[in-house]
Amino acid sequence: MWGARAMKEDAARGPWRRAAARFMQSRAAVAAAALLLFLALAAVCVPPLLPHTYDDIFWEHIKGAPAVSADGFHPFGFDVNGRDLFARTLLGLRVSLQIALLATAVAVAVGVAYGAIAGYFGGRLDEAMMRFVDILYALPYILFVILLMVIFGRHEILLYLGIGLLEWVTMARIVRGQTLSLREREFVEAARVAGLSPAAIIFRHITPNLAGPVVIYAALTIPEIILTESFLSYLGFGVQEPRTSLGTLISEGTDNLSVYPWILAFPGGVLFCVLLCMILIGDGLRDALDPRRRA
Amino acid sequence: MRALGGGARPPGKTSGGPANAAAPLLSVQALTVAYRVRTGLFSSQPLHALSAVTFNLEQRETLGVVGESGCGKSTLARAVLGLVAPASGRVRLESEDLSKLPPARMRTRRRIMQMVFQDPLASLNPRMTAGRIVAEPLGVFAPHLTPAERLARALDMLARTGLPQSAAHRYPHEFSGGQAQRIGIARALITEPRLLVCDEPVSALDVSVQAQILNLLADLRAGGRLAMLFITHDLSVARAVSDRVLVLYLGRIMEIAPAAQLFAAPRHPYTQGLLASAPPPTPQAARNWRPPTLAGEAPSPLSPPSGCVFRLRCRRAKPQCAEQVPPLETADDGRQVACIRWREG
Amino acid sequence: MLRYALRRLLTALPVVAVAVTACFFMLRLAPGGPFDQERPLPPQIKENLHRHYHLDRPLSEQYFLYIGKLARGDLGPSFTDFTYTVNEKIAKGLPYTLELGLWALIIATLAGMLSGTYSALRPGAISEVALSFVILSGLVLPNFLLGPLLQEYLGKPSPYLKIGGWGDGSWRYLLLPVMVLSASHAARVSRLMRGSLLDVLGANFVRVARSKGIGEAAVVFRHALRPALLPVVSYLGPAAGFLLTGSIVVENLFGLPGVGKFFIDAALNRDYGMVLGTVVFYMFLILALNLIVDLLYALLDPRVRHR
Amino acid sequence: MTEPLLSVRDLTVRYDDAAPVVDGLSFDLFPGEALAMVGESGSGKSQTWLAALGLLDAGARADGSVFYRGRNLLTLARGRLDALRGSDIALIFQDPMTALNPSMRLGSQLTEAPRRHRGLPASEARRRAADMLTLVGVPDAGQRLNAYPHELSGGLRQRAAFAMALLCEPKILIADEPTTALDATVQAQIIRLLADLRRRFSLTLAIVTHDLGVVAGLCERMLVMYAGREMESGPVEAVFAAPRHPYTAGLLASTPRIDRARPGVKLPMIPGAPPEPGETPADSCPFAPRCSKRIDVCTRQRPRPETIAPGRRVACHLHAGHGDTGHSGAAGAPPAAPDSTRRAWR
Repeated sequence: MWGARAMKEDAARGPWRRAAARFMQSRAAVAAAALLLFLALAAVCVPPLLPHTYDDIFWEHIKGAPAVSADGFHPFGFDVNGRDLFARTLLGLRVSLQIALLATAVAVAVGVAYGAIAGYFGGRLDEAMMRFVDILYALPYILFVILLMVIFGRHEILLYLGIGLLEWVTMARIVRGQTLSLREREFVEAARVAGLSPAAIIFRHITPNLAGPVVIYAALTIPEIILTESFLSYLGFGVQEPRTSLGTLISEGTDNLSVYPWILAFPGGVLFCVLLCMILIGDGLRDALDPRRRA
Repeated sequence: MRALGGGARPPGKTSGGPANAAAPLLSVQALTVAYRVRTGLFSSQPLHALSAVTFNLEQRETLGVVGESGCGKSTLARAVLGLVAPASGRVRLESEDLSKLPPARMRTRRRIMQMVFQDPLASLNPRMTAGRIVAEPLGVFAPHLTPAERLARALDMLARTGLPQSAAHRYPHEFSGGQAQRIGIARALITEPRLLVCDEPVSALDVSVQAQILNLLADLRAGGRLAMLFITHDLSVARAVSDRVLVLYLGRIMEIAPAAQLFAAPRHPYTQGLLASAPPPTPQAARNWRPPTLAGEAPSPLSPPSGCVFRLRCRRAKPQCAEQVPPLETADDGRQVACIRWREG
Repeated sequence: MLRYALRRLLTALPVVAVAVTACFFMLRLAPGGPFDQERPLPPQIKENLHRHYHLDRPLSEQYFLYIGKLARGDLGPSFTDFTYTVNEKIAKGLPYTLELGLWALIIATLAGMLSGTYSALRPGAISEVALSFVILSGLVLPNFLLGPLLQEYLGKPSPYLKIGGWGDGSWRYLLLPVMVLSASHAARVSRLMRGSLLDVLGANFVRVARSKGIGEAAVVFRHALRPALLPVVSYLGPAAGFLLTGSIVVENLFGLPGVGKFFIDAALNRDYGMVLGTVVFYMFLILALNLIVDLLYALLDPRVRHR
Repeated sequence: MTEPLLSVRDLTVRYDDAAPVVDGLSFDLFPGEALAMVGESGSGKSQTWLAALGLLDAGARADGSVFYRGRNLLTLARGRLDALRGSDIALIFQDPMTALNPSMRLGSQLTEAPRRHRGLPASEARRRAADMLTLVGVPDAGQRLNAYPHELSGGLRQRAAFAMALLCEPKILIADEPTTALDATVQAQIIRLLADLRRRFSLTLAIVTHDLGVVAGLCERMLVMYAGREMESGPVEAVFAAPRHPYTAGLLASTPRIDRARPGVKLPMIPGAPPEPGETPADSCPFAPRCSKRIDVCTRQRPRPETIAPGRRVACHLHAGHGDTGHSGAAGAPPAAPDSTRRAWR
């Protein structure tokens, strides 16, 4: 009485393998992932290979046009201070990606812990914890980050933390909602009947099933964080000289747009590409992990 | 599937309930479960999912619990297992009052009562293999076993429920509904429980698979000393599995009687209406079928009628029915009915 | 309906109280006072300034003074600008910010809803693929990048469009800033609308509507559109908040005299009075907008009203 | 001999070019009869009717033909199909909770079809809607028109769905599991309502169900489906009394019966589970893996529905060659309805 369906050779696959297979079916998402990987590798590996650093100044080339010749490798041209824009764009990209990863890690860690606890225990605790989240939610975040940067100075680490601490609120809401519905699912009830302690239920039964929504949301959060960071840098609250980020580079570029368009074009183009890739990857992950949303 | 012997039957005279000398396996006394339902920002009101439910379940007996949606059947299952806290009343298992147990002790006591769920796929963690799912309770109830021993027992239990060894390494989504329900049953049985609470175990299954699961449960009962609280909305399923049947309506017991007698001669007007509503099993029977005898639908449990909760749909209701809740009376033949007019026939 | 509104208002109040308190203490506990500039002030002047702004009192007293004023609608003084109070500055800038934001909200919502509906009804068509690329671009182009690009390549060559200042407030001045401010929100609304309309079109009641033979137009517009709008409506609350913060950049880019510009100036000058006042004001504004959106939602979804 | 009202020939439904969920199905629906389409989940019984009315999900394709009054519904332009849907042929869905639009008042949902198809003015359509609601047993019909679906109980919603379907007085009413989501006592009320409505409006009924009780209680003819194909069809009484296909026999035997007390005695059962689309080879009987009477030919050759007695067809190699008319071929016309299709409801 063993149905043929389970006899299929390829059947012994876990949920992650199935999701990966579905993700690979989305051509746009796979291409975006490849391009993003390429950009990230370039940001990490290329700068040490360059003959100059991001803060070497070429006095004779202030706002110079892109040039690749025997004299030097400057495919993106030079910035207002005569620094090589290729090296600076790579640095900016690296800083943006770093912030994205760190801030997302902060948001995921805080949000998942907070949301899972509120959702699983429910009742008064949940009520109180979610009221607090509501408060944070109603506040104009970005003003708060600006506030933080004004108050505590312009530390890069602080920037990571600040942005991450903004994004955890939404993560906590999503995780809490998922936990609430998971808690009502029959397999969690079955675990209680099997005598498991609350801790075992949270870690063995609830958290693994949160992975899908958390990954989807984290993927959508990363571009938000990059946007937020470049927004702050653009306003002058972000990463400080001589280090730079894509937002700062764009800020410099817009001032010189009419005469020296390449100062904006390259960092702007890289930011555009990165964000586009991330959105496409996020869409692909959502389709792969959320069966309900499959077209 | 391994045959577990079919002839053995549980003791026949289980109907008397309290009259039995030996203590019942499960004794539920005046069990009331209330949820608070929010009706406004600062206001909430209690919803009585179960009101003063009292019954016994003997060793090796199967008690069918029937009723329509919202009558409290599932709440009853969860209250018996301690998954929801009762507002009042007691649940005794082998004479031990479960409501007084501290949570840690309650968890270990769950060993002797297990549950089979309605939706077989939803009751299995999608991220665990069947083997892990079945072996998991052993981690709590038999911590001395090595992981290999646990897995061996899980494999054995999967085989007893009619699944091959290879099933242990597969994930729930790879099984059909009937197979998934076998895994759920294997998980429940691995702790060697005395009481199996089945909450609509076949209602999500295809007709041709239903019979397989019902037969599997019958085999397991016949082979051991398992008692069952079998919750279903399907009267023919209740008839097929039950020794006795308990009829619930709006959280109250209407009638408890041995299955054969209940189906042959229901005493409570609600039971009568419910039985008359069941579609005829054959076209021949359909010729004489005149549905239905019950009008309307059950009122909201948030605002149950005063007195007898059934009186608004009852053709035999009298003014007295609104005044007091009819007690669950035990007749001479041991059957129990909660209706002031049942003696009038 | 009125009870629902009242209930929502009551739940919002404690939120506001806690948020105001948090902002107040965060700013007061910040290292470095408002008058610790690069060039230190003479101690006597600093002391006088502190006394003037009650900064010499205990923190709790300052707090209650502030709350007392706030209850009367007074957002306090600016610490760097002695001629105007926060109230006056906001009153000056608010009309510009609001007009800009309102136009952007209207345009973003309409454009997003239209394009989202179109792409949900024609999935896979070439026009839809092209449209979705435009929408994705709108989503990932930050306003501080889109703004200069539009100024340079659309505004400057055009004889009609102005690329800065408020002027007479006509469309020539407003078109570009509104476009920049609304672009990413139009894209978000569009994606939201597309997803939710696709979901609703797969719902059972839509199939039932089709089975009645009332024609596809009636199916989409009478049956599917209204439930599909629900997520869009609930996004309008956050969107209004984002538009307010987004207008900070747009006001700076286009040199518009709105509240956002004041805020940035104040933040850069460590004018804590102005920063606190603006944040508190924005908070009230956003909460009010959220409340309006919730009521709108209740109008659209009859089930909410009965909860 | 009665002309069929609706003729389905060689209907095949597949999603994204995957294996068919309805596989070469042919049958007739005769005027005035109540036909039950019986099968388990995935047998294709609902998909058949969705395909006939052009209501399949995007990505699904229907081949073959569904003739109604000389027109093939599958190739009809959308506008012409819309003129028939809701007007001549109406549909009732399983779940009354999701069948009504949650954000529209009952009145506007009920009146759209009569206004569209019969050109009634709004006030007249409302009046008729109220009358129809009363007729299907919704109390306070006039006020209910202003109610939203969530303000109604499940039973009342299903009654409202009936009223909505019947307002244009259709010839054919297709009811997809009309009682499955309802409580037992409400289920009985709905079955009675269906029987009453059928007599009152001279409806031709097609009922999709897995509940043999509904079949016995309401229908004259039944068509048993398995894996998208017809296994057996015939008058309900004859099929119940002497099922010829091993699947039908197994289904009838394994269903617990309320009139038989046999606790402890095992039910006869069909082993295994229904196949998923694509699991059955095209040249095999889909039931063969679970069939206790399987013979060699079952896995080598696809059995075609053949007439074995007036009005009865079976697709099983065990009955091959026993028919009165011999092989009727793939697209062979189903037998005419027996004269006594109508059984009076008492």
